[in-house]
Amino acid sequence: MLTQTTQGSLKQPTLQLLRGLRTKSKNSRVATVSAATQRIITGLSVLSGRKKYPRILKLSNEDLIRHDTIQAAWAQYQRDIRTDRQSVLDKQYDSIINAMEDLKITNMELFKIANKKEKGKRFPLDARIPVDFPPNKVWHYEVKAPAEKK
Amino acid sequence: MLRSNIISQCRRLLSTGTTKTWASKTTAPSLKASTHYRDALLDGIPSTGPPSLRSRKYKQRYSSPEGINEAFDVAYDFLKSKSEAAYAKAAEAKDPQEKAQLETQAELHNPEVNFNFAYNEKLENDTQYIDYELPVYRELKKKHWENYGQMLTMQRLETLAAIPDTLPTLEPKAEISLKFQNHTGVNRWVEAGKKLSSNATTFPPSVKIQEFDALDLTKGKYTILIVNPDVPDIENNTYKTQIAWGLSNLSITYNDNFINPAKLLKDEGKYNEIISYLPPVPEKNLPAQRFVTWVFRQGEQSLDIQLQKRDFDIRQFVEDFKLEAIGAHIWRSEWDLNVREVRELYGLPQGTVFAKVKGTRRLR
Amino acid sequence: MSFLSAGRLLNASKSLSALTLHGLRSQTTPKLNFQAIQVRTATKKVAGSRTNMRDSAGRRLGAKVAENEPVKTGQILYRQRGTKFYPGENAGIGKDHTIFALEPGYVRFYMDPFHPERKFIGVALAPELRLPTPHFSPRVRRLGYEEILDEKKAAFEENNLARKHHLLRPTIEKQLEQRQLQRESVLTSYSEQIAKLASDLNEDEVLLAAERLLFIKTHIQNGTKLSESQAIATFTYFQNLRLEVQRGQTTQEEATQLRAEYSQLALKVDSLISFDNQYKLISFITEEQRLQKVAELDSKLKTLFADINKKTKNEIKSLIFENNLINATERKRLISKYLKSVLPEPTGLTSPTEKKASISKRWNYEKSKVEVVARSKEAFPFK
Amino acid sequence: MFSPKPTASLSVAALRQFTTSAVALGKPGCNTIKPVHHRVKINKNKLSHRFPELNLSKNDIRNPAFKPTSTYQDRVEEHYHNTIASDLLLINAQEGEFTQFGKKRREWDGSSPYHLNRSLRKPQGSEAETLDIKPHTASNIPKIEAIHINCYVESAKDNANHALNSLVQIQQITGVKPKPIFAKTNVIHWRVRAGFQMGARVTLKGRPMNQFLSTLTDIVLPRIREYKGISNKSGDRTGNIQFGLTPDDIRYFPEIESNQDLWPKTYGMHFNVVTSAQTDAEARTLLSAYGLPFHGSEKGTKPENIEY
Repeated sequence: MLTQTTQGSLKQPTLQLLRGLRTKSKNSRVATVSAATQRIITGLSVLSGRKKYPRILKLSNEDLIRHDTIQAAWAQYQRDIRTDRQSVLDKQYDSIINAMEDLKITNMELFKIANKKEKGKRFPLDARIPVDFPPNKVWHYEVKAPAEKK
Repeated sequence: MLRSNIISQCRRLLSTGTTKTWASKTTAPSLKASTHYRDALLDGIPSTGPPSLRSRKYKQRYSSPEGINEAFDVAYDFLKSKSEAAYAKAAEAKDPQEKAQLETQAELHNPEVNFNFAYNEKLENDTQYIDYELPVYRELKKKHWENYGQMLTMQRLETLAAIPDTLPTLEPKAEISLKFQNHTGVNRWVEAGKKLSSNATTFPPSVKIQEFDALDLTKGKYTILIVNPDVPDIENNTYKTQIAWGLSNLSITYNDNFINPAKLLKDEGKYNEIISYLPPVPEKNLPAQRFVTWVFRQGEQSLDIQLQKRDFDIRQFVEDFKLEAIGAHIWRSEWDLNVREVRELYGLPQGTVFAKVKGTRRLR
Repeated sequence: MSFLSAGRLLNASKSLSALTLHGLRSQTTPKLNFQAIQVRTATKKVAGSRTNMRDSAGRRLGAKVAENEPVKTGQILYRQRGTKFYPGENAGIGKDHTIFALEPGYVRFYMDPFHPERKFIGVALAPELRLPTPHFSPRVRRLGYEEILDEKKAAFEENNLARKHHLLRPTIEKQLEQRQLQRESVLTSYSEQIAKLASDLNEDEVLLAAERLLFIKTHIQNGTKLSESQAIATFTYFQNLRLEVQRGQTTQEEATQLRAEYSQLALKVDSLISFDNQYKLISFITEEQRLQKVAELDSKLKTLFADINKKTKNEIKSLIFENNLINATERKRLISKYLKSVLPEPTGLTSPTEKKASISKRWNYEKSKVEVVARSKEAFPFK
Repeated sequence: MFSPKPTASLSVAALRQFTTSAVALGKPGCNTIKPVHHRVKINKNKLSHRFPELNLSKNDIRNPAFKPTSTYQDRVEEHYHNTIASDLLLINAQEGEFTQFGKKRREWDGSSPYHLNRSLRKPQGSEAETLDIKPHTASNIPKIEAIHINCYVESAKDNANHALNSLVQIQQITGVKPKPIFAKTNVIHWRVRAGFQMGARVTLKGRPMNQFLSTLTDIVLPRIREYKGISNKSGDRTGNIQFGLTPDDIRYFPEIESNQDLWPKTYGMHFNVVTSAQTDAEARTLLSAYGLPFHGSEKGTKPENIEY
């Protein structure tokens, strides 16, 4: 069983050595390990990666080259997506700055409002991360901020 | 994409040979895998099993992962379109470096090129499969070299103190491999730092210079110097450096770069022998002597110097002729019973015998 | 009392004794109970056990030599606990961190830019040299080994081999002789064959050709290509010629003349003679012709293999094993094709109930179940 | 009478050794690495012929450590790229913005000779230096980079199994193997000794992080009764937000809730969300995009003009 804490003993009450403890008794009637200890043993096995990795995939020479080609294509495809995405953001930023400069010339007062720092800005709570099966009622219009409720 | 998958699947059943071809502009044979493997590589493993496996038992047992054929078809077309774009850019590129870089990029993901490079002899390459004139094979070989060969050579040069004893340092740009082809009949590449018997080193070595950068090799010439920094200098109670062999004005190409007897006989007059070969003849009871082979790019200048004296200052020589060191190799020699025969063969005086225990005489 | 540690007890007791000599000034020193001082107070306490007041003798640590002092090999430079100083060039460090000289020279205490936080003690081999030697300059090295001038001693030392080499020497010499005999026998057989194949060569030309072909044989056996081996043979011969001139055995003109003769002979021999798979000499055959012959053999074997009977069986075996043109890989392919230990499926299959049938079980990958295969004698012709 | 033991009798082994193996062989405890004369990086593992598979790169299929990762859609990542990034760019972008320099250590004015080698003065009005705030362009849009989860279990000082259970609990919730944490110092009246295993911590990045974020915001937080949200005052002023969950909140995780009897005792956890935002305010704006609610007054903005 588990050792109890002894006052002043230097060692942290560690687990009793569990290796080699027989968890399945020969005759099923005798339970050799208590539920708590059994839970810890399963916990330990959950943590260790032993016997949980699949066997290494052995490929022939041709298949190995085919696999590498697929991986290279996938990496190139991801690179393309990233560069496209960044160019879209760059264009958006340029258009924001151009718009701001035009506004600065045409109407200074509007420019000040547009250029104000939005420090406490929040996204609406209902704008959730899109899921495959969204709920029937997507947007709760009657939600009030706690302050307003009082 | 879907339509091409169905076609390639039924072709696999009919097994009438693959119709996939890369976007290669040149028709170099090494850009294609050998027909024995090509169909399995491009269209997927046939029911009879992968051709690269020898025994029928393992061929029968082998099953390739699910979905690899469809995924490969899509990947092949995608990468092929990228390669066409790269070839188009390469066509306009003027600067040779950039042109080579673009051609490399175009062929780097060609499965046939990767197959040829992975499963064929890389050092004594058969241009049918690996042709170092193509920039992509040089790039693959350079990565392969930096993964093992370069580190091993630099480690041996450092631990055996070839740098700084001969030249101060080295930025390796070419792979130098060395082999002794002489009366012994041995046919094995020498690993850097290995101790060789005097019988093996009786006649000059054959040096292979594998360049990787995109250069015009028709103009550039090469120089090879083999120096021995451990010749005992008894009067000054120290060691001095001697030159064992020197060749200059050597012209090589990316494939034909093995300076061996065949090449030396073929272009007899074209190259210049700075000094004839003096084999390692170490003295008894002295520590092992190091023989460091340095390879330099001469550039366009031709080096027609002939040395008589064996004493040699390699740093001064390199400075005078502005040689650019691109690679090095090292082997070691110890005294053995055969040194006496080698001295007689070369008409050298008998070696001095030293006491086994190191004396206490000061340097100065 | 408790704040005085054992190490300082001795000094405290000394200073107190000095105080007592000058008469106690009004210093408020705490009441101390010492064994060593003969101060008798009114009431002398019982002497307790001696747990303090003891110290070991000084270890005489520190520097043993000064800067620029000449030292011999092995001379101790610095005694220390831990590494106050580190061993520099030509200096070593002992188990108790004692720094000693590895070479005779002059002591240097110095700092090394690569280890800014360390102090080094090294030995410079010459008085004018400073440490640390510049990083990229060649190392300064002392030869040290003395030449044995006395002839007898030198001869003795030369033959004084390490025990392993000494014990191995006779066997090596015997092997050399055997190899020499073997070379001679091959040379004689080669010169006979050359005489037959290239009859217009005179006596010593045949011998020279035999040596050349033997030289090429050793290289081909180790995997070098034929053309390369021929070049190596010529190159080595020219090198030997050059060395004979160097040794003064032949004049330069003779050498060039011999050189020309040899290259002609080489051309002739290479165009007339080539090797078979047992490295015996046969008349010249190009690679294409050889491959063509192998193809012919292949087709002949196929016809024989069509109807296997007693006569054709032996003929197939002899054709494959006596042929001297096919190399090892080709022979292996032919054996696996025509000397099958078991003939392909349809021939020789019988029902398992047959008396003489040989039963074998195997896993059928298509039906994925074990199947029984029974074969009669015809399926094993080459048993 | 308290008399300290003389220190001279310390054994050799107690001396601070550079290499333990050297002591066993009686070699000196002095390790001088010789400087090299070239610039090629030498990887000794690659030169040894043991375990050649391990010299392959981690994404080579022949390497035992190969693990396919992008095998399923990461909807949180896609959500960030599809909507949140461009919105944050619009929110943060300002015309004519310039770098606001943080408070840096100052030079001494050199009025006294002692200033020469003295270490720099403290920044004005604060103990530590603060980071510069660079202009907000398309290349530095705030993004969540990592979530550090720290689970310190006080009761582990009496019973080590609690520390083990916290390890298993974090692995159950996140699917990533955690590292144990140990008490650093002795605190006598808390009965905590240095070296005791007191809990577990893990750093989540990439796909496991996104998975954990969506579980947290979609399932766990909505089910906590009167969950006020993360305090607007939390954050370490460089754009990382911290918050915690009580042991009862942990029970709402689907991985725990689906098998209640396996978890008789759960342990509370602290989360530190590391973002590439340059201030806490921007970090909170970013986190609110993932559905994390906030409460309380934020410095510099009155509660009434927080736009919902």
